Amino acid sequence: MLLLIAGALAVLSVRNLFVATMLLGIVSFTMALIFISLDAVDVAFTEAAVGAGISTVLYIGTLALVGSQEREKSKFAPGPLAVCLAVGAVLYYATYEMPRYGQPDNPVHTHVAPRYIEDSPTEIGVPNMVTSVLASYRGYDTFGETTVIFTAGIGVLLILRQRRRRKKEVTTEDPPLRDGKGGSISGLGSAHDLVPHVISKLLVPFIFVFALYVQFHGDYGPGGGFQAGVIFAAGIILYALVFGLDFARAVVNEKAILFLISAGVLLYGGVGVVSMLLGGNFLDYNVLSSDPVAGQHLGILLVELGVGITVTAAMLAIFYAFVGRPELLIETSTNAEQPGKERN
Amino acid sequence: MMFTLETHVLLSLIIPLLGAIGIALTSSVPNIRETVTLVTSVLLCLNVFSLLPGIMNGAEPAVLLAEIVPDIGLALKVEPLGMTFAAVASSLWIINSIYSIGYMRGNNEPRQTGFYICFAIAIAATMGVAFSGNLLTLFVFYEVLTLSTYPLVTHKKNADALKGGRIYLGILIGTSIGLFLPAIIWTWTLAGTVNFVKGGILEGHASAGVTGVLLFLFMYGIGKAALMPIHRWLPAAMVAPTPVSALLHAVAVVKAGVFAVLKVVIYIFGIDFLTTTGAAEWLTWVAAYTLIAASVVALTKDNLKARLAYSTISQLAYVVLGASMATSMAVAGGALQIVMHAFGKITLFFCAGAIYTAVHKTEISDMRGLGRQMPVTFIAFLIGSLSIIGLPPLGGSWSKFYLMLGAAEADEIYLMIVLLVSSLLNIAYLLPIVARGFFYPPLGQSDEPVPVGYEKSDFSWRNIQEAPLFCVLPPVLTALACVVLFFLADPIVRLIEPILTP
Amino acid sequence: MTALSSQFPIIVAIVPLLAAPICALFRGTTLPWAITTIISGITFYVSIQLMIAVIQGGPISYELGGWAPPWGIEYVVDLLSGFMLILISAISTGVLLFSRESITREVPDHQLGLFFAAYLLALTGMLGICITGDAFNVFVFLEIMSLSSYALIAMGANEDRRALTAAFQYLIIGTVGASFYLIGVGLIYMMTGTLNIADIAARFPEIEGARPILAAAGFIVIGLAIKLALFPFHVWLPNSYTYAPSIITAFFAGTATKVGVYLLIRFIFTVFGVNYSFGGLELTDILLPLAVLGFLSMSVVAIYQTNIKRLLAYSSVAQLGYIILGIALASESGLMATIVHIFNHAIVKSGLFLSVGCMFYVAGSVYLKDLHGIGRRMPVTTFGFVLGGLGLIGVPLTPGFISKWYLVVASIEHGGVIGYGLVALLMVSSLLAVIYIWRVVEVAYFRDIPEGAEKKEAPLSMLVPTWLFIAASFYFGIETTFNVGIAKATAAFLMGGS
Amino acid sequence: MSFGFFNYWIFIILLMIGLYTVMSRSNLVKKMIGLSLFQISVFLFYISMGKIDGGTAPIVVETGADGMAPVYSNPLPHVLILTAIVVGIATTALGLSLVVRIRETFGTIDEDEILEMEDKD
Repeated sequence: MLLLIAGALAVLSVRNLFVATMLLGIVSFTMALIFISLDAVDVAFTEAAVGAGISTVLYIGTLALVGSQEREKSKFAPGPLAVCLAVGAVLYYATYEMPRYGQPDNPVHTHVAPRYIEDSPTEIGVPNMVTSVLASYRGYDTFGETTVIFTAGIGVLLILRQRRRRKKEVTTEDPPLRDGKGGSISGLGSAHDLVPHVISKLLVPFIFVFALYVQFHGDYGPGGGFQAGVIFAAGIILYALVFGLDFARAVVNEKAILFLISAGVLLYGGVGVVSMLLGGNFLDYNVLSSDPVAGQHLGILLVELGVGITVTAAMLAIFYAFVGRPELLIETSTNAEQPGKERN
Repeated sequence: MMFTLETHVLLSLIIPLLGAIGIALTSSVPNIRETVTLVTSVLLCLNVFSLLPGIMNGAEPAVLLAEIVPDIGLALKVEPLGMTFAAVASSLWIINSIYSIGYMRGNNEPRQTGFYICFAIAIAATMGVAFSGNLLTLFVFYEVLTLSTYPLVTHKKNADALKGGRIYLGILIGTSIGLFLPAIIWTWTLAGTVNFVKGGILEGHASAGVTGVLLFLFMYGIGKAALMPIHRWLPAAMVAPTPVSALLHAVAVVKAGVFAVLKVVIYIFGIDFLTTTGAAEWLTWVAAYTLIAASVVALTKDNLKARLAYSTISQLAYVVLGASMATSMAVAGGALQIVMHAFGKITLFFCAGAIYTAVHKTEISDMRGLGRQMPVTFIAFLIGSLSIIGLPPLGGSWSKFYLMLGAAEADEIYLMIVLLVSSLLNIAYLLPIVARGFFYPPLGQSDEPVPVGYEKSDFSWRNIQEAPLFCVLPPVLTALACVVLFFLADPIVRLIEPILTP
Repeated sequence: MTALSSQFPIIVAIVPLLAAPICALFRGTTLPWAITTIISGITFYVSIQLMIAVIQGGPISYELGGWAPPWGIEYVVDLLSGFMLILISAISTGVLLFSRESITREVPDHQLGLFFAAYLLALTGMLGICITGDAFNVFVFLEIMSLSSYALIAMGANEDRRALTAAFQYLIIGTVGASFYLIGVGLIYMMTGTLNIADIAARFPEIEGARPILAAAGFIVIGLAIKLALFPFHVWLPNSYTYAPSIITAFFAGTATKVGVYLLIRFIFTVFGVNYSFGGLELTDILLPLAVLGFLSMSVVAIYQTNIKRLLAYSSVAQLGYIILGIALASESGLMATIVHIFNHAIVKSGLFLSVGCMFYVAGSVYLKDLHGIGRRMPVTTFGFVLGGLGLIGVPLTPGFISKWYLVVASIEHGGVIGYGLVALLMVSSLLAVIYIWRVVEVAYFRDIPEGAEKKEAPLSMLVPTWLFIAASFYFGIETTFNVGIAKATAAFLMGGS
Repeated sequence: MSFGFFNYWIFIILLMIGLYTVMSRSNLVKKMIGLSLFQISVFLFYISMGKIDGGTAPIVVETGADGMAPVYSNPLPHVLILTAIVVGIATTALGLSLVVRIRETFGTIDEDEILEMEDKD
């Protein structure tokens, strides 16, 4: 716990952004461990994959593009500090009448939640309650969540696929690509290192298998579409890092990715629509099969698949967009008349 | 009568609006466009006058246009006072249209289509003000009037126009939204209605103090009544072409202001209620002050239109004075003043415009001897002046007479003195213009269109260089009307009598 | 048909959502636009049907996934949310009709598919927020709306690079706001054990004195205040509105902040209840000064702007002050003023931004210095702008007048020095509005047309929707049975519901 | 458990650090990092309230050896936080992509410098 605070303070004070990013990753990872101790295995899984994994990759990808040194300036900001202290004080004030931590008779545990704990195994037939709540009781939230990822994917594509109008600066901005410590990841691959090549070749299939396991085993253990998607994406990203972006593109090209992002959302929504057509409410899986429990099973399976597809594709899209950015710039500067035809 | 009274009421609004559309459609052919204007104005006038017999018989046609706020709609209701106002405005519009054509063409003004459209809309708004059935409707049309006249005021689109337009809009919108509107809403929360009801609606709902504050809000909220110190917009509006000044700033707009004052005093506060609370005491003195002060300022102005503007401010104060004395005679005097002053003042503006069209003079000191060149114009000017001063046998004498009676009724000796002094001041600032015109020799300077060598000669037909016929005819007509009105005072008083007797 | 109509609540949100991925896949300029417009039209139609159903039969509840609340997520359509649905979908449709010509100029062709997908997602987010009955679901849709809006605003970078920083600033502030909201909801969940808004409201009286609830209320109000750009949390708004593509500005100006206001009303009146909000929390004391400061200071700031979009953006913040003022007065007439003004301001402001969009289309700039004599270059557009501006000022026959009327009524009812003081301040603020609108008018009509500027109107496909908004604003300013009637019923419903 | 509100306090401190980073740092990436920190702290808050002493992860297991039905922690906050994490990563991705574009167009990612440049625009 104290490690968290130490980590956070370090993040605040460190001036090198690369280090800060790493520290953030550590904080996330510690957080994941704490989540496990708090019985939140699913969340821990996700936090580890996302907070410590994907987001770190994204940060590094960004730093590679923008440079990693914060400007030398130590400033003390009394205004923000006062605001923070005020916010903290309000919360601290609030804690005094909060229900005691971990007590079974807290309102959180007595209202609503018992239903999930007691009835979900019979109503849904899925042992992992988190999955059943996620995909069924609050399935719509998860649909929203998938949409959020979809939105992020679209948004990143919109923003990073824009070509700049001012072309003259392009050449001067290339150097930062190699300045930062993460320079080597910028899509070109570590062409001469045999060891990583072999190891990753060995690893990638296992990662995919593991991802599939997580995907379809989410009903029983921790995991599910989201985590699986992240892992799947991580596999491809690893591949891209080692062999270069072009190879990865050969495996999954960007058009396919865009298609997949959409397909995932549509699959999820489609399940909902089908359930509507079958006379139930939106996302009412009971009607999907003659047996409600089997229907729930089927529904959750499909929905999780949809989540998995969208997450994988969106993560890849974001990754490609970041890593592919420099190419795009060079492309634009040399080929301004036909802005990147092949990429569309 | 072709239709029911209600239809005629509606038509009064619709005719000018249709006219505006017609003008827009025929903008490419000036002759047809002007014909549309004239036909519209004649139709409107006929329409308004077709209401007259019904109103004389005590009918009160009402029309609900729309409900803006629950329980308060845009409602039209014709009562004698509004009838009077509408009749004056619509009949003067015909004359003014003729005059506009002469003036606008004579001066080759640009953007004439826009001018006529805005003019028609302004007239529609005036009709709306005249026939409004409640405060809200009055307010709505009052604002429409302000906004539709803004393009007219700034017609010249130069720096002066811009500045004048700013003052015009700033004061009128400022006071109406800042004071008038809150007063309306306040009235609504107090009385639960804002309908114009004979005898007032506030009695029993408001204490003396609140009444005083409300009256203050109303009187200064109705900026168009040009009470000092919010009179600045009226001189500012003189940057407009003269037909605008003539009809709108001597008749429609300013009269809408004082008309609103009368309406508020009579139908919202109630004459008796005001008398008993004495809340209007201060208003009397403000009006009296405005009356004198504006006259004095008028004396100092060399620009003819500016002088007329201050004269208007002073004359408007008569109406407010009449309202504030809150006796039936005084209110009758106020109502008469609306009519009489309208004809008198429009004559003067027409003359000012005719002079400008003919010789492009705006300063009084440059107008020496012009009477010999433009005798008809100057005689009309003389008649208008006399009417405003209040000499028989001209219409203006009646309004002054009733106001005096009202002051006497209220035992206000000082006010009678004020009225007397003011009449003297009127003489002092109006008659010298005529006197210079006729009795002084013309300026012998080179820019004087009268050729050197003729300046000592007496009147001769060869010297006459009047403005175009369309510019000269209207002042003659209105001057005649001033005379005629002297004999028509009785029917007008009978028309508005019902509102004075509770 | 009955089967379908029983699904209407979900259809409203789900149709644009599902259309978004489809739209993202299409290339070309026409198809994505056509899809988006049709979809938006469908939501508009469904919203109206829902509203009719609500008026006839009371609030509608829809259980997602067939799970009864509070276990499942519930969609609730009552008067307020129905009203918001209609407003949002109507404005969206109108803006889309306009967008065809405008957006092809401001956004590169190959991105239009994605652009409209993001637009649909923003629409989904707004509709979802308004219709859901679950506090956490609100957060999810809030984020859908926000994320897509960051991206959409950043699209303005094609014209002005400052769009990027504006979007980034909005992202940071918006995320902090959303997180505040999340903390607030967490605290409430902690105390009540439920996330369903109706359920929270039902359990609220038991725990309303507790400190965490106080903190929760604080976090939610502040979080939402950030989202709705209440002064002094408005810093993100002027930049975002200024640099976003024209149609995005028009769309968001009418809807995005209004959604925040909707949530605030929901929480203050439905969840916390009037007694707690204004008795326990003294929200009046907090919101009222902010609202007043907001509309006064922002109107003044608006006067000094040299960019029309920025001027209107500041005016938006000022107008939000009016809206919040109505809430702060905590009376039925105040609330009514708020709801009426949400509606009126949305229409007027969207119309204004669209007319500015026309100007941009022709003149290529929205700086006052480049728009000299625009009133003569583009008479139709500029006249529309002037009429819309009159609506902002609150001239009678415009909807702004209706709003102002009720605000003043509410202030007078509030009584005392504060009430009458407010009346005076409201009037001062209206006059400030006159000044900033008239600055534009004078530039438009009194300055000489620059050399070489051609006299040309925007294409009809842009003019017609613009005038649709302007005409609608006048319609609702005169025939007020729809907006005022619903507002009145809603206000009574919300005040009585506590 | 001995540490009563300890988790909540950690949450508060983390939140304050995150918020302070967002507000005080002018480097845009640092701002994003602060924002991530801020969001992570909220996750901790939610998960903490779902915990029950002696509880276990909310996945159905066979009845324990002692014959007692196992106590599960509340799964609902977990679900909520799963969603929130996704939202967090989505925000981060978008924010960072904006940073990249800002760096390209302005040539810096320092807010103060950007503001200076904007004033010149």
